[in-house]
Amino acid sequence: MDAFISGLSEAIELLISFDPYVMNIISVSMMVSGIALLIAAIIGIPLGAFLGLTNFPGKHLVVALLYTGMGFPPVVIGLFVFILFSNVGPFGSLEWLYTTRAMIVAQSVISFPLVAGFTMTAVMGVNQNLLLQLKALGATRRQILWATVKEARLGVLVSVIAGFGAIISEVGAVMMVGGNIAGKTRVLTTAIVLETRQGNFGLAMSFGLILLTITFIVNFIMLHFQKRKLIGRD
Amino acid sequence: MDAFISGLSEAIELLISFDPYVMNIISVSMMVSGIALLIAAIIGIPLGAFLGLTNFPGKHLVVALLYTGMGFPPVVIGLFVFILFSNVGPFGSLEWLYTTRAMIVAQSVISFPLVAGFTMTAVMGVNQNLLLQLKALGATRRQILWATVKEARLGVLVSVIAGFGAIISEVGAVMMVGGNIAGKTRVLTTAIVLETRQGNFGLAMSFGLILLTITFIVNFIMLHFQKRKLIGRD
Amino acid sequence: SEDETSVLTMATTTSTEDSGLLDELLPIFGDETGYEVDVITVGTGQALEIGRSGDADILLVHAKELEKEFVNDGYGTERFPVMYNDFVILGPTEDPAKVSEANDLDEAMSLIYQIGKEGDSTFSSRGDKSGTHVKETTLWEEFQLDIEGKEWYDSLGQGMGDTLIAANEMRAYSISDRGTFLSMEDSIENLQIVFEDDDMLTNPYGIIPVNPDTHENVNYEAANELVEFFVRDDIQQKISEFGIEEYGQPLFFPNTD
Amino acid sequence: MTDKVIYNLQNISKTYSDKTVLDIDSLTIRKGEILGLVGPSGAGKSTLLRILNFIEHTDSGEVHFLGKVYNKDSLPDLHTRRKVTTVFQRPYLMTSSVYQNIIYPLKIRKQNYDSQRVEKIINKLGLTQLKNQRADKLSGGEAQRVSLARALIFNPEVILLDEPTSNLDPANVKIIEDMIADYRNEFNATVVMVTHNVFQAKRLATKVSLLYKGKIVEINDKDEFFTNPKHKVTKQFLSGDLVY
Amino acid sequence: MTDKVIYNLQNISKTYSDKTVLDIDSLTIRKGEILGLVGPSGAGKSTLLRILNFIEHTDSGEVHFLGKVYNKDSLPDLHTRRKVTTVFQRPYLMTSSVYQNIIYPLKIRKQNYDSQRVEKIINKLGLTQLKNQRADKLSGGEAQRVSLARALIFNPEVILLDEPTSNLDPANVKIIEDMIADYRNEFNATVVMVTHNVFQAKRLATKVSLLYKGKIVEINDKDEFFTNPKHKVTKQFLSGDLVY
Ligand SMILES: Nc1ncnc2c1ncn2[C@@H]1O[C@H](COP(=O)(O)OP(=O)(O)OP(=O)(O)O)[C@@H](O)[C@H]1O
Ligand SMILES: Nc1ncnc2c1ncn2[C@@H]1O[C@H](COP(=O)(O)OP(=O)(O)OP(=O)(O)O)[C@@H](O)[C@H]1O
Ligand SMILES: [Mg+2]
Ligand SMILES: [Mg+2]
Repeated sequence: MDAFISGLSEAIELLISFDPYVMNIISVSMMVSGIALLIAAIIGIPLGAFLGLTNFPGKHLVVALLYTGMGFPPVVIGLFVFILFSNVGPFGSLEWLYTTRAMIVAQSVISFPLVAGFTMTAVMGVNQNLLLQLKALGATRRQILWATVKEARLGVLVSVIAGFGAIISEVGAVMMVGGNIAGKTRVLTTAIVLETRQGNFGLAMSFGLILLTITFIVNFIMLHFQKRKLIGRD
Repeated sequence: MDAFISGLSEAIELLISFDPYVMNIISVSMMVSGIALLIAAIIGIPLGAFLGLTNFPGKHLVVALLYTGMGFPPVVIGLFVFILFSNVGPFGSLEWLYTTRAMIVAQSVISFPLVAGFTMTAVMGVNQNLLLQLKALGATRRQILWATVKEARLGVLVSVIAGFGAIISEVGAVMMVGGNIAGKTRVLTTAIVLETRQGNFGLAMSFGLILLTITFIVNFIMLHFQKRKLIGRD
Repeated sequence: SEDETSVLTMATTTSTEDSGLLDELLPIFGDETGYEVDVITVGTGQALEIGRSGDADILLVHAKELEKEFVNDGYGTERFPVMYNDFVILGPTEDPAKVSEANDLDEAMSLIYQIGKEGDSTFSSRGDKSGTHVKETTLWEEFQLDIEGKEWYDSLGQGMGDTLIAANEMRAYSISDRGTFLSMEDSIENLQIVFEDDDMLTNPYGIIPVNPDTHENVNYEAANELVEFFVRDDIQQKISEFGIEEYGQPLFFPNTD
Repeated sequence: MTDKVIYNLQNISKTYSDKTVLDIDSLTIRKGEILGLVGPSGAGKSTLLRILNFIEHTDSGEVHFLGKVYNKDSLPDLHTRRKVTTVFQRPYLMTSSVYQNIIYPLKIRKQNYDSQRVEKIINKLGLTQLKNQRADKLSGGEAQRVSLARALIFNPEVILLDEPTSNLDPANVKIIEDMIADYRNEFNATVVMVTHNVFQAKRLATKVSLLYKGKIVEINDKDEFFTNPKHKVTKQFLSGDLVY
Repeated sequence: MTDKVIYNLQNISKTYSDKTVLDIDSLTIRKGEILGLVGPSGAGKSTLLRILNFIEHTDSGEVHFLGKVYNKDSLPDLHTRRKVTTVFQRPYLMTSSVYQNIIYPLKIRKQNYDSQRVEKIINKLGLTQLKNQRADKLSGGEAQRVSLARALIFNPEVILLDEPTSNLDPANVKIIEDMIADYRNEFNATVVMVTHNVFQAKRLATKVSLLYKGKIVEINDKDEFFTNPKHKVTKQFLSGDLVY
């Protein structure tokens, strides 16, 4: 249990001292996960909403595939991205491997099915009369999509939260394609693994706590906009 | 690209040859994730539904915490469980560390917030009139919970799928508390990491493909029961 | 921002990185030459694979046979010996197999084998085809002990640090490089060295620049400078002193192979 | 008609975000009454029914129900609450079959039930053909009839009806009015019915009350209410001149 | 009244899982008509409106609309579809303010609009007080009025009304009937109105049609329909004896 206590005090110390090493790790984490999430959301939300609203033969299969994407092992995605961007891979000439760019690519791929899948579920849960109503009012496909996403906003928001949670806490893929290079591609999770491996459980815990604090604050801010909806069951 | 092709053919070969090493890894994976998911669902679904239906001061905070749990780094949970069950930890005498039991504990903790959080979201998305209707018909709290879960069943199912996806593909925590012992606690993801570390990218890919195939089949079966709902937007 | 040629990517194994040696030496190299070294820490096999695909400029690993093969296949220009440390055999503090009383390595390994067979203890192997694991496998073979499929033989498939943590928890026997053991000694209180100092237990580290003829993108110039840096007398001196302050003994020895 | 008091409301008020939608000084409902509740749109009629069914808290005041007192902090126990039910203005049917929806109240009461009686109610309401259909795909009037069947099935002592025939054609309206009257006579049940149809109130109610801006403006025996309205607002309402 | 044909339906049918709910040989609706659509619950009235609004595919047959032909594989383009709208039996209001709901059709048309006219409609329907309230918390009648305002706001050529006054009190009913009549007169718009209220059909419609079990049993000028019904079923319906 000591590890928790010492981890906690170490975490607080690290944070208030603005240790540049720690600050760099935090900022790389936020930057990589933030951009990746943005990419995943920009593609995933419209696509998920579209799938939620449309029927076509084989939809069942597409849905199962999308949900399977949620269980796509991040390490496999990491490996995949690694091979793509490796020197001998098709995109080797970009020299993105062991940079934050490759990490962003991997994390976008990881979070995308989560965002799209949960958005789809949320949209499917919206009252079916909305669709008829929107059509009757003369909305275009795009306007229907947007209005439905707005109605399902809590679910869509949670899809983004889930995507964020998955990538900010992910370690295998970023380790593989980022290389955990100190000062460049080291993020909170890879730092946790590094410290754990070296037996520094206290420091590992403190990085974990920092990570959780960040996630909590981000969630809290995101949910704030949904406060009314959240407690609106009156 | 070669790695993909060779990975695919290797995967098929491994599967059809019923290689006992591979079969053991698959069965440990399924057993651990299956039991963990069951535990998470039994606690998470009722709790999530309860939170979705009830208003209380500070609910906003509890919700943010739950969603933060979705982004709880698995390695930190692994570390946590490790410390609990280590020789010097409070449950050390159980000798669960480096057995599938510790893995089940860790995976239950990882999947629990996902199941509870998405169930909560799904239940909150149900038409608010349902609650009034159920009360007016004389349903008890428990009956209201159950009826609401039934109405939100697609969302609840997806919460279970999300939980399954998260733990079947997770590697950090099971590695840490299970130890990746060949024939005992080695699962698909830890096997992937092992092969990757050894530079056997093809074999790693093939384990990845096996994992995805399993996830896909499981999802497909689960979704089958929801087929009507899924394509029912007519 | 930064010039591409000023960055050098080195792939190495966890045991090297975790010892902290690189953190001490690489900044000096950076100050002297202006090169910045990105260290990628992976398994031995993966390090060699990264070298084969030209994703690293230089490798620092410890698997002599594999390294030679790497050079022979044309992926590396040459293997330069840098340093060595040694392996130690670890066991639980109560040492149920009485390995510490063994007279030679053969007897030590046999005692571990015996106690495992009796079901009174286990052995934690890295099981990841790393330098350490390859060495361990050679030893079992050398003394004709067949560990294939044995219940007491746990093949972990993990890094050195993780393997030691597991052995510590399971009160198992294991083999480790001295550096990793010393650096983790404080957090693995159940383990102690039960056998050491044998010629067969040396662990040589080599450094290999990736062949620019195979991968033209590699930073061969910088790689060569790093090689020259590592074999320089003052740096070899630093290697031999590294760890004395903290552990009372050196973790690595300068090497002329 | 017996004199037994079922409901007695005292100084009830209900406010939604600063807007007081209900403010009732006093209201008594007796056993066996059919109270017709009329009033313009937004007057608070549905809100009052929610309070009578104990599915919404009041902000202040007391509800005496079957001799016990409840206020904003206390609700009746399950057993008592199960004596009342509502047919909502927009009924919510669960995504199971029509039949499953109708017997739901019996199922949750773990009650042995007379399946012949169930069939009879289903039959009377013209739902026999729809029994095995999914309930969430029904037409407006079908949904309303299922909702009524679901309410009558478990013999509640008090039935609250929120415009139960608003989506129905004349023939169905007649059937339902007859069923309500019969049910009340057979079980000496108490009925509160919101309706916009003054004729319906005339046909069915024993007492009528006008709710206006959250207040009970007038309550009286049916005949008195229609032939001899006391209040100015009632007169306006009956002549169709009362707008909000 | 002009003679211009707006709708002409030929051999339309619609089946839900083996159950044919609509089967219309022929139906013509002309510009400026107010067609009252009556019929028992479940007859297919709402389904017909969905087809007239092109928000549901037919299974067979042709819909001629403004001179073009559409069938189960073809729907009008956006521009044409935007000439029609429906006020649904159970209106769906989005979780924004009442005002936002009402101007939504204008916003999605990216149309400059006369905000005075918006205010006028809101005013007439007695929604001024509710303008900034959340639309998903409205009472039944309030929701119905918002839905009507939202439909009238963008001057559709064809308005389909599905029991638009079912949840309203007499005074409101009158206001809305007047608005519908005025709107039709001002814009020479075409109106199809489902109603269970025979009096309402009498007051408002120019033509009346009886839908029964998915078929159009009779369609005629209002006066003829009520005073001189041709079909046996129509007679039964008008006397209140027609049950499914
Ligand atoms: N949850 C809520 N939040 C805010 N306002 C509400 C809520 N519920 C109802 N109201 C408002 O309270 C007033 C009364 O509503 P209620 O549903 O009781 O009216 P009603 O008399 O049933 O009207 P109608 O005949 O139109 O159904 C309305 O103005 C409505 O907008
Ligand atoms: N999506 C659907 N799936 C299956 N059956 C449906 C569906 N929609 C409507 N129906 C059925 O089609 C029939 C006609 O429905 P419709 O809503 O058109 O009736 P209606 O004439 O409007 O009745 P009401 O006056 O009760 O609203 C009903 O029996 C209904 O149960
Ligand atoms: Mg109401
Ligand atoms: Mg209808």
